[in-house]
Amino acid sequence: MARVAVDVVLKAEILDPQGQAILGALARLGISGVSDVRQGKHFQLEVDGSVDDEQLAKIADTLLANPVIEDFTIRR
Amino acid sequence: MARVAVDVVLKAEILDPQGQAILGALARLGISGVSDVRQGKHFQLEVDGSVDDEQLAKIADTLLANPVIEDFTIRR
Amino acid sequence: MTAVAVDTVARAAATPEQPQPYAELGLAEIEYRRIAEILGRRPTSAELAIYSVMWSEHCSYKSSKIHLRQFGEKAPQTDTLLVGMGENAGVVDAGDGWAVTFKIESHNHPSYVEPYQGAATGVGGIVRDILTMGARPVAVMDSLRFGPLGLPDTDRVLPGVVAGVGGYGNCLGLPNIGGETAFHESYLGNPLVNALCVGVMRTDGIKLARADGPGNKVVLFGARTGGDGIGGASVLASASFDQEHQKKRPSVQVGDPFAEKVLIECCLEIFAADLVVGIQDLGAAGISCATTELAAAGTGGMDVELDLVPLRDPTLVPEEILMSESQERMMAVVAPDRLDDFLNVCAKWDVLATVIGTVTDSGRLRMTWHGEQIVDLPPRTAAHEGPVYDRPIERPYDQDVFVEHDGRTLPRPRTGDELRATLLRLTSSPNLASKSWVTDQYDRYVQGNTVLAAPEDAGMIRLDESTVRGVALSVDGNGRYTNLDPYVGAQLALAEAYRNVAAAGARPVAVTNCLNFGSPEDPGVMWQFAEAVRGLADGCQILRTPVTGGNVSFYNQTGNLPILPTPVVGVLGVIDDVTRRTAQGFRTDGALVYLLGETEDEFGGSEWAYTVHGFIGGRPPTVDLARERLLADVLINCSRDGLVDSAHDLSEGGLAQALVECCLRGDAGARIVLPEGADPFVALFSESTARAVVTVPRTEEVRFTDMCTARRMPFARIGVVDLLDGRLEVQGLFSISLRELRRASASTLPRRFG
Amino acid sequence: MPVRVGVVTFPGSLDDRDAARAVRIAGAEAVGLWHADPSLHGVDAVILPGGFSYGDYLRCGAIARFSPVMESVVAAARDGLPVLGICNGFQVLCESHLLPGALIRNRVRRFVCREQRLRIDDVTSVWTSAYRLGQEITIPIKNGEGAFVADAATLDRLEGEGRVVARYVDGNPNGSYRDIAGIRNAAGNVVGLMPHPEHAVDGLVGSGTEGLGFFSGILATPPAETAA
Ligand SMILES: Nc1ncnc2c1ncn2[C@@H]1O[C@H](COP(=O)(O)OP(=O)(O)O)[C@@H](O)[C@H]1O
Ligand SMILES: [Mg+2]
Repeated sequence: MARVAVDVVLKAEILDPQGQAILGALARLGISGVSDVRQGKHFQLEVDGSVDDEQLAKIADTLLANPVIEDFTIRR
Repeated sequence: MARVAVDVVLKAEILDPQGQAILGALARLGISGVSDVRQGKHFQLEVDGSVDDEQLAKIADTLLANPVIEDFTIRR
Repeated sequence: MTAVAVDTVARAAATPEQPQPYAELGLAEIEYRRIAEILGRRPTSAELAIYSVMWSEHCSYKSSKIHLRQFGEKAPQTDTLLVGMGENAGVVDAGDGWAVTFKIESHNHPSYVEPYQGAATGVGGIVRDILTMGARPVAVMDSLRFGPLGLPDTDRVLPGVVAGVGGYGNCLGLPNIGGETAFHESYLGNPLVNALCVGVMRTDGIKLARADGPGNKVVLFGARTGGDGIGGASVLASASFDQEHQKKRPSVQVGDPFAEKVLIECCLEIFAADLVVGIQDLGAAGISCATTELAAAGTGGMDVELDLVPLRDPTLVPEEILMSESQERMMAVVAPDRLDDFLNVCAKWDVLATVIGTVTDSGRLRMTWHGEQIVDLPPRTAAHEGPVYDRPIERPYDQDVFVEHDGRTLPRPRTGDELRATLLRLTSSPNLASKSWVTDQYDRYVQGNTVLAAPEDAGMIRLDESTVRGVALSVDGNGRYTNLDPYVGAQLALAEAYRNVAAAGARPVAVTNCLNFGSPEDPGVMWQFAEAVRGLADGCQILRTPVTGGNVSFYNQTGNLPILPTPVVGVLGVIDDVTRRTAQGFRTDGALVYLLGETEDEFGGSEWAYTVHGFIGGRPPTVDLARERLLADVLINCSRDGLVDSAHDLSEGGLAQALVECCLRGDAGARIVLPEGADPFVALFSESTARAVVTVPRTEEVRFTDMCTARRMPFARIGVVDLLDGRLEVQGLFSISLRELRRASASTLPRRFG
Repeated sequence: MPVRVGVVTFPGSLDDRDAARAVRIAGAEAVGLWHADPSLHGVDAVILPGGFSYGDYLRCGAIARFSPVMESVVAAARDGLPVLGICNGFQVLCESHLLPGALIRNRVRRFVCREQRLRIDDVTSVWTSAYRLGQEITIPIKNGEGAFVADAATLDRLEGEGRVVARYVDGNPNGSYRDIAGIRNAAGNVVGLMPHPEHAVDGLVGSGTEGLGFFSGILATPPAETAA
């Protein structure tokens, strides 16, 4: 068993209202020094040896991310 | 400017319906080998030099995560 | 990126031969030449961007315009219409100084690409249209069509669309008070997502989209402009700029309902303080549309400094800014002495507002980019004087065959057991089954004025806490009927929505419509379209309910296969006292069940033929609009005089389905005796129009029957409510427990979607 | 002098007008409070209404917690001011740590709007004092993130101290642990409730009138006592 992390983020050109809201909240909290925030999803999968990179990419592409608006990265 | 990633996941004892739904969908797609899925949030922050580790931890602890139900990890 | 000079007016005049990508932008050569003729030179690429979006089918209605004129020409005279067609939405007088505005619009294609965001931004767009009229948006409805239940693509599209409609509307705080959810193969690659919004204002608060008064300021406010929905513009950008600029622009728009909620509150405060001269929402064609339309409708000129537009993506070029469909933006014309107050309200709501231009009397829309002139055109030519086509029309050669194949020979259920099984089969069919899996995702309570909502025949809202006046709305359409006869099909949609509104006790007064069709370049589709428009216009004339606005959606097809022609009609009714509304459920023990109207053997396009035999053919049910008016009068009277304690119109699935819905809604049993000599199958399942089921308290029976007799409304007593019996019994034929009925009706969608 | 109940409006609040109306129908005076204004204007109680404050982006109630008005509400609540958080207001109260636990996405992963049956399990709080112990009522529920969760020790403590004010009966709509629909703080002045009593107060709009008790309860409690 291994743990794999998949991060899914909105493509750069897609509006991210959540990230913008967090940025606004940081400003109200008086925290400066953060110039941008983007919010995405983070998945933790427990996989056995049978799941190879290709299969992981397929899982990410079809289930975890919506390729129309999101990109993903996989970390073993 | 540096990019910092913050991953937020539900504590193990809190039910994660979204992770469970993905697990179910994997089974329906005939993909075996994944024994557990948890869904969390992934944040990407653009920070300047003034934001140190302590400040990042504060941002994560007070805003990005709700420590009552969530844990976070910070990756510079 | 290497710096490349923008295409200025001077440069355009100096380089008449420079090739331009008009075809890629969807303009015909003749259209391109006309633009050059109007301008007396080739357009700049920014001007080309403006004309290409404004002259698109979507914005210019170039294929539909000559047909849609009938809505105006045949419009019945009424004194309730305050603003007719042509504005962002029509406005109706609701009495006591109240005005109501409503409109329906499609977001079909985006909802196929990205169901959640497509549907969400569809709701967002129509809400801004209503807001633009000066009204507080008070409710939404949604008319949805999908491919067959059970196919993987429907599994992808339906939950996303429903979540998107709910996600956006719920967050705006708009109750969803009704709609439709229907299924047919032809919508598999092309779902229909039509969203309706209704708004309320005082009659003296109506706002129009006009840029009047030279010297007044043009203010862009709301979200920043990003690269959303500008597939077309990147063609331009790549043609006029170096390769490196060619990056992929998102074709998907993402909605920010919170931004829109704040924008609504901000606008309402601005309206209340009377701070704008004119206002326009930014929808398709974004800034191109807002600037040309505002200027064209007002004093006639406008100067804009395009580089002042606040951007989300600083690399956007002028053409992209002009075409961007970024959501949650508005444009206002503000007198200089009101500007500070205007900006202060925006600041209070944290809404970004930027003065980007000035109204002039030059008769020209002029735009600069970093000081250089990039646009100089007569705004009317872009906004109102686009091309108009009289597309070829041809009745499909197989239409007759299709109609003659009338399904008379389809085996019909005869015995009690067969009829019982048929009823359960229909009740559990995707089209007739309970839609609560859908509607339970919609907030119907918010704003505290919802009097009726799904699954009632019509949604009804009180206009405001301070009055008992209200409006009722229903949206309906039936692609199967329309396919068999587009003229009649459009009238059937109208008749059903009209009947639904009357069943709730409201007087129908106005119509909006969304015409969903295949390609206008297909003469067969164009015939369907022309017939449907003619039918709807004629129908509205007879029912005295003018069309106040609407939307045309063409090119709904997968490959060469068009969707069923689907005109969706929304009818708005007014009611003086919402406490007198009539609901659908049986609720009084011993109340007498009456059927109003007459039943013929009519199964063309019926739910029975489609669900049981997979068959669509024959003639749709006959429409008799005079009879519909009579029925509506009777129903409204019954509500006003307290003669009935429930009413439900009959439509798809006929009497049987209506009875099921009345029983389930009221959690009440009923004993039904079909009229003497009637064929039970026809009595139960025929889809004859102009009918309704009402329940009459015994104390009112004489008054009720006298009233029907006096008005020559056919009626038949068909049974009695047995509140605690827990069964729907059709005497001599069958009986079904409410539990079994509920299971049949309620489990269809959850079984598929969880 | 009538009891004055403040109703907070955050950007994105939706049920503030309904809550104010419910307060008026119950016979009290409703006072609008604005998120950016730290003053509570001398009110006798505060309601944090339903809606999507700040779009409910990030987590429901997470951003509203940091508004100026909430600083005052938190301080006053610790001094005994009655505070009722409905739906989004409940989420704000949890995020502000005035109440334990948290509200997460519904187990069905959908927004759920329906009429819901509840049992009142505590009538000692000022907000539930108009009900009988064990009384069952039906009022609307509508939320996407309404599942109440907490660790087992917290749940045991809440139950042990009788701090569960209402529970779902006839079906749990969102997967809340132990069917919890609402809880109170130890002192009983702060209550968080997921369903919407303000949509069940007048019989014409919304659903029935069984939610009215949440607003009339506060009237029965003398202001002196609530301020104590
Ligand atoms: N997508 C939807 N959104 C909102 N309400 C819906 C939707 N689909 C169906 N409904 C509601 O469900 C009920 C039943 O729908 P339908 O059978 O089409 O009614 P009718 O035949 O009276 O027009 C109606 O109250 C309708 O408004
Ligand atoms: Mg219908």
